[in-house]
Amino acid sequence: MAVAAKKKNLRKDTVNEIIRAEDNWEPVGHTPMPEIPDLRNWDMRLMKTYKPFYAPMCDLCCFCTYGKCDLTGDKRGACGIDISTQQARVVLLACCMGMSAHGGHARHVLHYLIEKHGRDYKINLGDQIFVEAPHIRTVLGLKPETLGDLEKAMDYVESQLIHAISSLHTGQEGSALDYESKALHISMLDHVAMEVGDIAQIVGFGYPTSVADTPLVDMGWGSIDKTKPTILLVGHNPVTAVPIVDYINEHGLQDKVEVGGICCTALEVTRYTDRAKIVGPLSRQLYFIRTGFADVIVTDEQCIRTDIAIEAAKVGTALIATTDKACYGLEDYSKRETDEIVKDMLDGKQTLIFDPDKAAEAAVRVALELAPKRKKELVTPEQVPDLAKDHRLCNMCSQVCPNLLPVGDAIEAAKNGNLQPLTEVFNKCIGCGKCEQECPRHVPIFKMMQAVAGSETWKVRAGRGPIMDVEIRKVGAPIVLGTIPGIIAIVGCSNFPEEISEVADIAEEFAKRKYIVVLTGCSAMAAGMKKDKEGKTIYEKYPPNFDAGGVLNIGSCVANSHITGAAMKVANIFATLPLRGNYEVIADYILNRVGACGLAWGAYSQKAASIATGCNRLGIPVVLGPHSAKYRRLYMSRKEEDDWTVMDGREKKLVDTQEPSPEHLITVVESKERAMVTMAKLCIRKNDTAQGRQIKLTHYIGLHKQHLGTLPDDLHLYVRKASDIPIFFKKEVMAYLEKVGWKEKPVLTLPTLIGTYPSEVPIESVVH
Amino acid sequence: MAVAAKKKNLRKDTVNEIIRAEDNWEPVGHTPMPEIPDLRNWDMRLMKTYKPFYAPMCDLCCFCTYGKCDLTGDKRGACGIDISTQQARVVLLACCMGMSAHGGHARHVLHYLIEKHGRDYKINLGDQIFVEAPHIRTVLGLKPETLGDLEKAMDYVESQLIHAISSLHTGQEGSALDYESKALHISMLDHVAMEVGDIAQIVGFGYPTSVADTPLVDMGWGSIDKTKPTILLVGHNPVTAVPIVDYINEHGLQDKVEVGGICCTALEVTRYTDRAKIVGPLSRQLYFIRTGFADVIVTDEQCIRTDIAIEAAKVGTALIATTDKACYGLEDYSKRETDEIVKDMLDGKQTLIFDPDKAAEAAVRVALELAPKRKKELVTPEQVPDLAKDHRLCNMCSQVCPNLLPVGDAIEAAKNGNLQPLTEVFNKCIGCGKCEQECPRHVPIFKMMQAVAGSETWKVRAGRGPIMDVEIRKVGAPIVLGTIPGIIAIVGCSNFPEEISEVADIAEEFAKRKYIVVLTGCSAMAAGMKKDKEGKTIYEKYPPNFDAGGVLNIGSCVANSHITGAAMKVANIFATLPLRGNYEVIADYILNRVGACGLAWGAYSQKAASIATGCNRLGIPVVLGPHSAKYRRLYMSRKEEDDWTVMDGREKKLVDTQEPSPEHLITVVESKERAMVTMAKLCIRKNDTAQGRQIKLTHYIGLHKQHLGTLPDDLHLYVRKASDIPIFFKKEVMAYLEKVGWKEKPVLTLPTLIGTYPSEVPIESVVH
Amino acid sequence: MTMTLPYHRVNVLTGTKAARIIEDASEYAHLVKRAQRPLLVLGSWSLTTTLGGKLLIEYGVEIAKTLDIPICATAHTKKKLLELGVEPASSYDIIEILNHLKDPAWKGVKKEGNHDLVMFLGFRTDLGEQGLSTLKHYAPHLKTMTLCKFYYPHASYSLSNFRKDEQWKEFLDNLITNLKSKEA
Amino acid sequence: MTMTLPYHRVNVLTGTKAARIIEDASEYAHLVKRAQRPLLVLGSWSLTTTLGGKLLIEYGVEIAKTLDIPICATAHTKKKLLELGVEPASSYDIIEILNHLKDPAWKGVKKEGNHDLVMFLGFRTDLGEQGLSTLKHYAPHLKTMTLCKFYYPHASYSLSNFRKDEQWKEFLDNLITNLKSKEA
Repeated sequence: MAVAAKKKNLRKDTVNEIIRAEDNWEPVGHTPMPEIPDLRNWDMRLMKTYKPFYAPMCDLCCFCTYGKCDLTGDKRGACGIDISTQQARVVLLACCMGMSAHGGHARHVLHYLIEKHGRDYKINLGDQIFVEAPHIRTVLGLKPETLGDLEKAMDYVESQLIHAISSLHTGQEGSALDYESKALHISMLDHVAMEVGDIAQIVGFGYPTSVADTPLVDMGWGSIDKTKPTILLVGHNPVTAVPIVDYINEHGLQDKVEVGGICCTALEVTRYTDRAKIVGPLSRQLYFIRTGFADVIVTDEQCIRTDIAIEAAKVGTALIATTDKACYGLEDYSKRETDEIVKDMLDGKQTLIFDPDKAAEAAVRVALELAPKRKKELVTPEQVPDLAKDHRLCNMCSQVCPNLLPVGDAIEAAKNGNLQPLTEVFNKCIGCGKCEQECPRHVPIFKMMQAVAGSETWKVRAGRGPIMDVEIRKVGAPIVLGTIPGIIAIVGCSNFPEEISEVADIAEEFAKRKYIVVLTGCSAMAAGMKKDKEGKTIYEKYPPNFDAGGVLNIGSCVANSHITGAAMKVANIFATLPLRGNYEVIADYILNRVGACGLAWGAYSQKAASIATGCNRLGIPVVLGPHSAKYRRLYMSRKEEDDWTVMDGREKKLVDTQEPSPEHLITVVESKERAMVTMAKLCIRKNDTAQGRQIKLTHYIGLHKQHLGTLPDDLHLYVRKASDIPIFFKKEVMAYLEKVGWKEKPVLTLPTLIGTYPSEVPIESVVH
Repeated sequence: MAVAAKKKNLRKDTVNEIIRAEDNWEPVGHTPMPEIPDLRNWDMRLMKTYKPFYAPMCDLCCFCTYGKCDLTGDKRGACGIDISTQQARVVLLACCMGMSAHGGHARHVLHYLIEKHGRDYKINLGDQIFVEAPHIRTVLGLKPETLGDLEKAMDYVESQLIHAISSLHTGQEGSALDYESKALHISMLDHVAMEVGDIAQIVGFGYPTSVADTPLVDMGWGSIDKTKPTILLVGHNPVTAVPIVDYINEHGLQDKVEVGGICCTALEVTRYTDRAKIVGPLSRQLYFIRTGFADVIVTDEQCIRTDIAIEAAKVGTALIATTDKACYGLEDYSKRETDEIVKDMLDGKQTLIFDPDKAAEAAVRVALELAPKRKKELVTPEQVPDLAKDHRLCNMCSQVCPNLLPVGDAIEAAKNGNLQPLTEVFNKCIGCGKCEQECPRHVPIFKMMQAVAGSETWKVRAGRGPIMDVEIRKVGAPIVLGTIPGIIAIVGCSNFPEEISEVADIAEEFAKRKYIVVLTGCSAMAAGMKKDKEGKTIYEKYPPNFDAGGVLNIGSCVANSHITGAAMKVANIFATLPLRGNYEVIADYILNRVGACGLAWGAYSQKAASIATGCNRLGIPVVLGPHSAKYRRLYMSRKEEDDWTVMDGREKKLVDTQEPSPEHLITVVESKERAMVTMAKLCIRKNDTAQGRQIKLTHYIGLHKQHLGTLPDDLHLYVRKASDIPIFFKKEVMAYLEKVGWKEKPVLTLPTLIGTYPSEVPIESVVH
Repeated sequence: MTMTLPYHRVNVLTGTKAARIIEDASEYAHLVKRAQRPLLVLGSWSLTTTLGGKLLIEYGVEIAKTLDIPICATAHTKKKLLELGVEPASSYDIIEILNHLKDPAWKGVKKEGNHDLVMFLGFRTDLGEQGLSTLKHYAPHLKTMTLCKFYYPHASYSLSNFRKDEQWKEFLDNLITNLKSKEA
Repeated sequence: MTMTLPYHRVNVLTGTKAARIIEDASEYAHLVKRAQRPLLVLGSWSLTTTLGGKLLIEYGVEIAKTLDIPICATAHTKKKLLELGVEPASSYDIIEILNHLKDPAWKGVKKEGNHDLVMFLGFRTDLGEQGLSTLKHYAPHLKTMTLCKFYYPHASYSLSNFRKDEQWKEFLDNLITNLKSKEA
């Protein structure tokens, strides 16, 4: 007790100092710079409705030397862990990896830019963005003004990570729900880290900002002029890509050197210059490398084939690795003279260079030297049968395909001169190369694909970064009232189950229906890889504004923070709720009132896990493609069995709404058709006005009828009053409702979960 | 180039500011606050001799949604990874978990103590310790003066973690060696984090320091007075344990309440008060909990059974969880009134209380209330056959035992009245409880063990913390010259392959042979769990000084930093090498000149992985018990095939020593006998004088003959000149050397690896 | 080696509890007949896979009809079922029906109680195998049975990897015949 | 279910490549006889396990003697071997001998070249299984064979889990007889 009396509140003092609590731009909410326990009650409340659903990848745990331990049945491991807790533990690990990938990137970019511009360099996102960093504002309670302020955000993020990783140690957390709460915490911080990274890049590299119609840039490996020296950027971090462009510009080589990128570095470099090319998404990485058209590959970090150094060497492409994340065992040339580096590289040495300017110069100079000697030709359709001549239909290739594709049958057809099946396989190929590796007869499957890949090019709009405040002001009301039916965020990797064009199909379906469609990363690319009859991609057909029917490329992976940020800005700018240290109120607002739904159709990575889980904590549901069942955990309700009681914030009383909206926080669907139906449903929110609900139900019913043939069999759950019924389907719906004995549902003025679980947030906080 | 010109050296400036570079207590070395790439060349040099040896636990990788990927043969996964790189990745993950466990603990303790004492509270380790923090000095380049300075060390550690975790993401590192280098980096930081944690505890809680003969405390569950209210502390972090003791003292309850601990919290609390009891190591956790003798269990973090809340409830023991690492899904009572907490706990509620003072008061008050009602009796030998009556010899219990024990046979014997086999099983039991869980006939195996466990008590010396400077001054020369044959560090968990008493046997063997024997954690306990004929433990028989023949309990897991720290202090205090930012020189010194060897005979955890890997980067070899093959990676040489060339630091020329010393950096051995032989060999260093080498070979030969029956068949590799031959074995050795055609080996004045690999460290740095 | 690998290697079992492989249609039929409340779950591949000139979903319909087994139509299979004149008892997506099945207290698609045998036809093997893992671990109250030509380790009962579609067709035809027969 | 689980469940296989189970001593003998440079590695359990009144290590010695197979004595088995009048060819510890075996260029314990068949007897099954994993993954140039009464998934050839020691004894006796016989 004596001890307690002596104690200061160290944490509160420290937090107040970091966030400059005395600056009164907004009152400080209840959870500035939250630690693991601080939002735990919110998580538990979410998981009361949206319970973790587990699909174990393994019956066992092998984390410590007591193991392996069998966790089937009701067995516990030697440490006492059960199968659910072990799954949640693995989920937390994935989220930590994902957050750290973005966080490590953000730190690196920030460090580079502070070296360049200084710690006091101002954050200025142009004349249309004043709520510059909704995540940093909401989570930390800090309004960042300089690059130095962004460092504070990263310090905080890093301080949380060590505790989460610690909890993964054997003999720590014993509750699946608590591991989930930690995963939600770390994933919330992932969005903070992504925001830090992208804001730093925008202001530090001068990316476009406060503008919607960013340039249309070239995409497709066919857009690379193979007669020129070519530098291929692979990864996610522009710290070396930008100096490469600068070096080219400073030396007047703009027309003499091609710069193309795979994955997010491509999206980054095209924000810096629209002369750069996007070769394609992750799934085209190995394919393009094996063509040998790149003279130099520069790798940075994340989603790079780990055997890229070996693959580059095989085709005679030079390689420079540039980050501590992926060193490939190469010799560190960072402190050598550039002349020496170039000489050694021309002698065939692959190098590791942490100095971006040095790496940039070396890359360009080596490319200029190597290109004239490059002799690479694509395989023609005529050559294919001969390449396949050793093929026997053993189907090992099909058996090892992570996308379950009938590779063997396609090779069989190709051997006989029919390339159509191989074309189909290529269009679904995720690019891992295991088929060829496994082939006992060494059929060069990837090479054969050159004959079917086509050299088509597309246009994709360069990533635009944050949504402008003025856009939010305009769409805030229609979104919250429901008259804009929803924000559809199509994000994530290219591990698609079917044709890559499905992404474009889904995006267009919702754009046509006047949803706001935002995209990032490999999905933003994939959405551009389909043309209509006039040869136009959706980026050319739909407006680039954050408004009904717009189709927006927000940017790379780290730009995902601007999508969640936009939802936060709706609460702040439209509903005037303070963001500052006010996470629960903002998440509750979004869950109940902002009809947004994410889709990660081809998610493969741990980053996708943390991005999605971060959306979930903020109240944004996410739909995943079938491969994502391997993430092991979803958050799902059971619409008819669960309790849908919320608080009416104005009346301050509990109301059993009987309405499962949104129905799930994160779920997997099997087909694109089902995905669209589910997404339309997941945009429904309790706060919808009758008019808004009519519009949302119009799309839900329309998509359901189109793809499933009937009215939805849960339709009655979403009709509160007769006035919610879409006019277009009125008769049919009325008949259905009568049949199922539908009754009017309770009225609600302001739906909120605040007040339904233990929280320090008073219910008054949600009334704006 | 323009960009480069503008750049400041941000990192150097920042580092200099943090470490107060202008303070000239020592010159700043080449790697203050190193990042991942900075010591990479040192790692690569180590791994040139000590190559990673992998024993995969699984053929597959299941980290991303491309998987599962088969990595057998020369197959690569969908991301391009191969089996070795995947193993190294898992090793890095384990080291990150281990480091984070200590780091999270250190942060928590530090935060609590700064709240209590303020950031400017001075670090004072007593009048015998001036090199207060060899790791922080060596790794960061900072001489920490206050608790606030320790925070800087943790900030730095946390800043490194995010990059390491990022590199675990799919599509990052493609080299096993580079993953290993990252693991070595993180594990080096583990020792920094442990040092922060233990220094903070010592100064903040007033643990004994600058003293060797700390009190002898009671150990064994029999030492708990079962007639009194009993609080059981489980875990590693004293932040709540200390206030419990304070509360008891302040309320005059010293004679009325028993405080006992399991695992490291037991070691911590007995450093704070010698009235507390050590119940036992980790392996006795479930056993003791199931006796129900504890009235209240207070958990903190690490190595706690994850089902402890369930187990406590089963026997009617109240439970308070106190850290964010392990919340067990419990309701957060931190902000409730203590009266309410006590009331709810008496009603059967388990609670989560982050406020240590509140948790302390609640624990004591609840224990006082519950104890009078507790009715628990031990099973007697007479009751055993009846308890076993449903037993059939299906042997499922034996099949699931992680220690491969013949549990079924022992139960069979017990059923027939012979308890000897069950006694043997108990003595080898690691305490997981899987046998009983698996039993289809629900035989209460753990209960039956009560009849054989005995209530013997032992004495163990309370943990003493850092080695005193004066001790180092005294033993520095004999250690480096070899006349003290070595420092034997017996550390780690209680996942022992055979009887727990093996640890005491090994410790005593080396103490008798006048090695310096230091112990920590569960091994420090286990070493005390054996008595000689006079009833004395080794702690009562051998002196507590850091000197030849001493047996020292250094403390809990985090006190391991003082063992490595002692080796650093030899370099600094004896050899006057500057520590500051001078990691390579210090590690090189230790590798070549400080004959230390670790033994983790029962290592089970990720912490053990990072502690050992941190020793390895510092040049200290570690021997592991058989279970540790499941860590998947060792660092081993092949004595006859490998190149043992080093630099002669004075002569500045390369010398092929032909001497494999130390032979391995980390290896697994199968039996205690082999362990002792191997450890004696691993204490040999190139710098040994002839006299020192004679002494070391005397023990190596002696142990080898004793346990393997002959002279070592690699003995000729360790005899440089005839003067190295131990007098005691002279004839025999001479005959052997003649038989194998031994020749004199090159002379060496100052062995060092500096100069044999790319490094900025000039060779002059190693000459003191 | 005595371990059976699934056709698609991404589905390799890592664990201790693997499906019983049954190749005899009469044994399958016996298990189905013995079930109190069987359920047939149809997946998206049933719309794209043809076998003996018919869509896989048509086999599903025939199987369901034999014993009036209710159908859960996942993905977008409902539309095709309606075209085939079959009204599925429910149209949850795959993960949703699994989420219900793992609750022993769930009332089932016919509100008569949870199912005791769940048959799966026409799923991507990766999604199917993950889903079966959920039921293996969390639904000890029911058995799972796969009808596709692949070995599914996480199922209770699985076919083996059929080399030829003819074998599969024959199995399904025999299964239908057996289910139709009056004998138990 | 067609999967074989090892006796000690901590050794369960998680993967794709499992041992061939052989229960016929003559088949084992055939494999040993066919080997160019077999090696017998003896572990610490050979000192503590008795079978038919003899120490396991004595069976090891008998096996080695049949074809003059060199012995690597790991742990502290060397002392007992000397007592039994046998000089082992080497006395590496288990991990050290594995570390050599995985190098195809290693000269072997007799300096005649690396071994092509390595037999293991008397190891803790957990350490043994981990060690066999190393060889399975990193020593495609050799085959591994276990002689203990447990199924070892990571070996090339393994016995099954013998229920009774008598079976094991019979197997070892038969193996010795077969190895002694002149027939290949």
